[in-house]
Amino acid sequence: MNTAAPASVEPDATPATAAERAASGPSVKAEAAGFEGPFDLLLHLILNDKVDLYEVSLSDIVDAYLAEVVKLKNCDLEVATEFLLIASTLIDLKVRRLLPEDEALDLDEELALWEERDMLLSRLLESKTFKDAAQALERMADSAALIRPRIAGLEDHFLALAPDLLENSTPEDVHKAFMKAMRPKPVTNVGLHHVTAVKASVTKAIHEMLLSLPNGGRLTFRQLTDHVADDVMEVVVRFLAVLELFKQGFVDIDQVGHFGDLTVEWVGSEQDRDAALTGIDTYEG
Amino acid sequence: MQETQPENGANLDTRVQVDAGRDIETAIIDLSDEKQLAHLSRGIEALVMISAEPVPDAVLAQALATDEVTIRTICVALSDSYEDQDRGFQLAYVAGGWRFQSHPEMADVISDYVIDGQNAKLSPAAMETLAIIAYKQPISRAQIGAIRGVNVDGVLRTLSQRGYVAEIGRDEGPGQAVLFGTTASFCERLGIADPSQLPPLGDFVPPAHVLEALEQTLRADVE
Amino acid sequence: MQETQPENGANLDTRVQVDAGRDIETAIIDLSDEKQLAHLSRGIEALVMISAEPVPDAVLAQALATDEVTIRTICVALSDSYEDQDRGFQLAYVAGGWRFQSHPEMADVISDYVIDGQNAKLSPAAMETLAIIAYKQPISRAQIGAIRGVNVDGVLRTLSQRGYVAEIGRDEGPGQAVLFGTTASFCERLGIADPSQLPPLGDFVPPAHVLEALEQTLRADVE
Repeated sequence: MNTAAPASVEPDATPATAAERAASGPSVKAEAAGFEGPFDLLLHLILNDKVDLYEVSLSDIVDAYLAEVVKLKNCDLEVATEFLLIASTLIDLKVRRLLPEDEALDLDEELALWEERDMLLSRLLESKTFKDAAQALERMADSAALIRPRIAGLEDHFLALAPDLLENSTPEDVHKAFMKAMRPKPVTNVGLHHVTAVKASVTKAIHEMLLSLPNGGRLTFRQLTDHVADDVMEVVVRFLAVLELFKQGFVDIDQVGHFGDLTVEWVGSEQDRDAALTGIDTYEG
Repeated sequence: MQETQPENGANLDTRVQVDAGRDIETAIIDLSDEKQLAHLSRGIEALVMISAEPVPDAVLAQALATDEVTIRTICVALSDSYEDQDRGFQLAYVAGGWRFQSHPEMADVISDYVIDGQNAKLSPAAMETLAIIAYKQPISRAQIGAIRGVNVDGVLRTLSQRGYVAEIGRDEGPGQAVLFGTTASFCERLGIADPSQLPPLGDFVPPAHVLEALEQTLRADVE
Repeated sequence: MQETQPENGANLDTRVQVDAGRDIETAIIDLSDEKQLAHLSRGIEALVMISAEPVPDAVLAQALATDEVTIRTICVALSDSYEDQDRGFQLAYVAGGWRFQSHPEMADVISDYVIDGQNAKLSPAAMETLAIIAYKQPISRAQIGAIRGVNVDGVLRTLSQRGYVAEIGRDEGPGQAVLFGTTASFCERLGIADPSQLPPLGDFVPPAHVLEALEQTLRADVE
């Protein structure tokens, strides 16, 4: 790994590697290159629309991801660390899957892995959310650009009335304004880029959902997350909770259209609720 | 006048602009005093016409010796009257104030006429960073970096040079990290009155099939 | 459309009422084509609204693919409609072109507003633009825009209206862009003899994007 070259950094141009040499499985190729950062890369690998989403194997992803990581050059230490952390989670997941069920890792390790996975998933979803939000903002900017403001300003005959705008200004003020226009704002570097705290817990979210989902009734995901709507992490964690319940067969998920509302329906029994709770408790320890 | 239900995604953006400033408290002003009403209407039209920047309610209220709610009410009524009369311009509430601007339907006519270097495209990286700041402000450099998973120094510099973001405070915790937020220029660029008019972030949470694909690929149990 | 039937007082009343611009030849335009008429009216309104200077008939005619007599006829009709509706603004023919301006009856309101010192400060954006011009003159609109990263039309307009900057030449390149510099009145107000007396920049090297903007061949610019 020749990634530890913290000096020369073009922060915006992190790992724009040509990826055609990626030692990837037959179905996965990071051919778009120019991705930015580890989440970008991983999202690209998993969601690459050229492959059938459900046929992407973790092995292929891990291989392609590692191939990109190996190619990282001139990347700063923090970015490299981030890539490596995620790579290690991916490898852990892969190892875990290769082990037969009864030879499972010890419980602590297992739980740690689940937690890492949840955190990775949350962050991927958060990253994807902002990616899509950025596109929407861009569309708004594009349509705003079709409109021009009036800029003509005051008519000449009123100008004589207007006080001198440069009153009390000095040559030094002009100098100061020039330097301000030229100089990028001073930056203090906190240097904790790779540390993020996921406060939200999936377990807690499942508990909450078990309480709010009516028997036989349905709620939209929007309704379920209304009270936390401005915190993406919280929304994402609720997503994970819904998925967990779905996997266990306790809820049905339905979505009309691409960006349509997601409807969640409780299809289990009352006993299932208890089972779900117990199951989750075991899952989290 | 709030009846404009967005028919589809395409029209949504225009609607946001046209309706900017509608989402505000208005008052039933004393319509019986027609003379006073006409005076205020004409005064608003004249003042906004001679201003090169959006004019805040408070400034109009002070200049015309009335209150802000009255100003807003009249501005909305004026804006509607231009729309009803199919004028080629609008009175819109953008970036914290009222301004005259060309009607979006006249985009073809004016785009041939005005060519300038405005609105150089932002890179996807800058756009994403801007979105994070817009929705999470006030936010520190480290928090933005954590969400993006990369160092954001360069992008932040670009955005603050363009005037779209600025330091809006300091974190109270140890380190007193600089906190960033969006500016009036940002709102102007997007044609909105303020950041609260951004579409809710919940709208962009990935659809179920994306979620499932991610979850499926990264699941931790045995295959 | 070109068979300019000199007016016989037909559909549109063109009697001279208020000012120049009325005293002009107008045409009977084909009012039966309402859609076309509406398109032209709205186009004129949009173009004049966003223009910093009065817009000549010929420019409007070209932008809207019609003839000057038609433009004049519609402008007069628009002007009358604002008057009939007691708007606080006018569409007036001034200095060889059409412009929106405040209604003379609103002069008191505007005078009070202008005299009120509260609005009498250069915005930081205007001050920075002025400083860039002061130190880097002669400089084109496009170059200033590239350095500031935003459209500077409005700010430039304010600065030249106030007499702090002026066109001081044309670039020799293909676009012949207008070049701006500071005026004698600018120096006078700062108490200096000429811009060379501004505090020296020393060995300050501007950031890369500024150098690039300054070195950039001036591009064809619509001034």
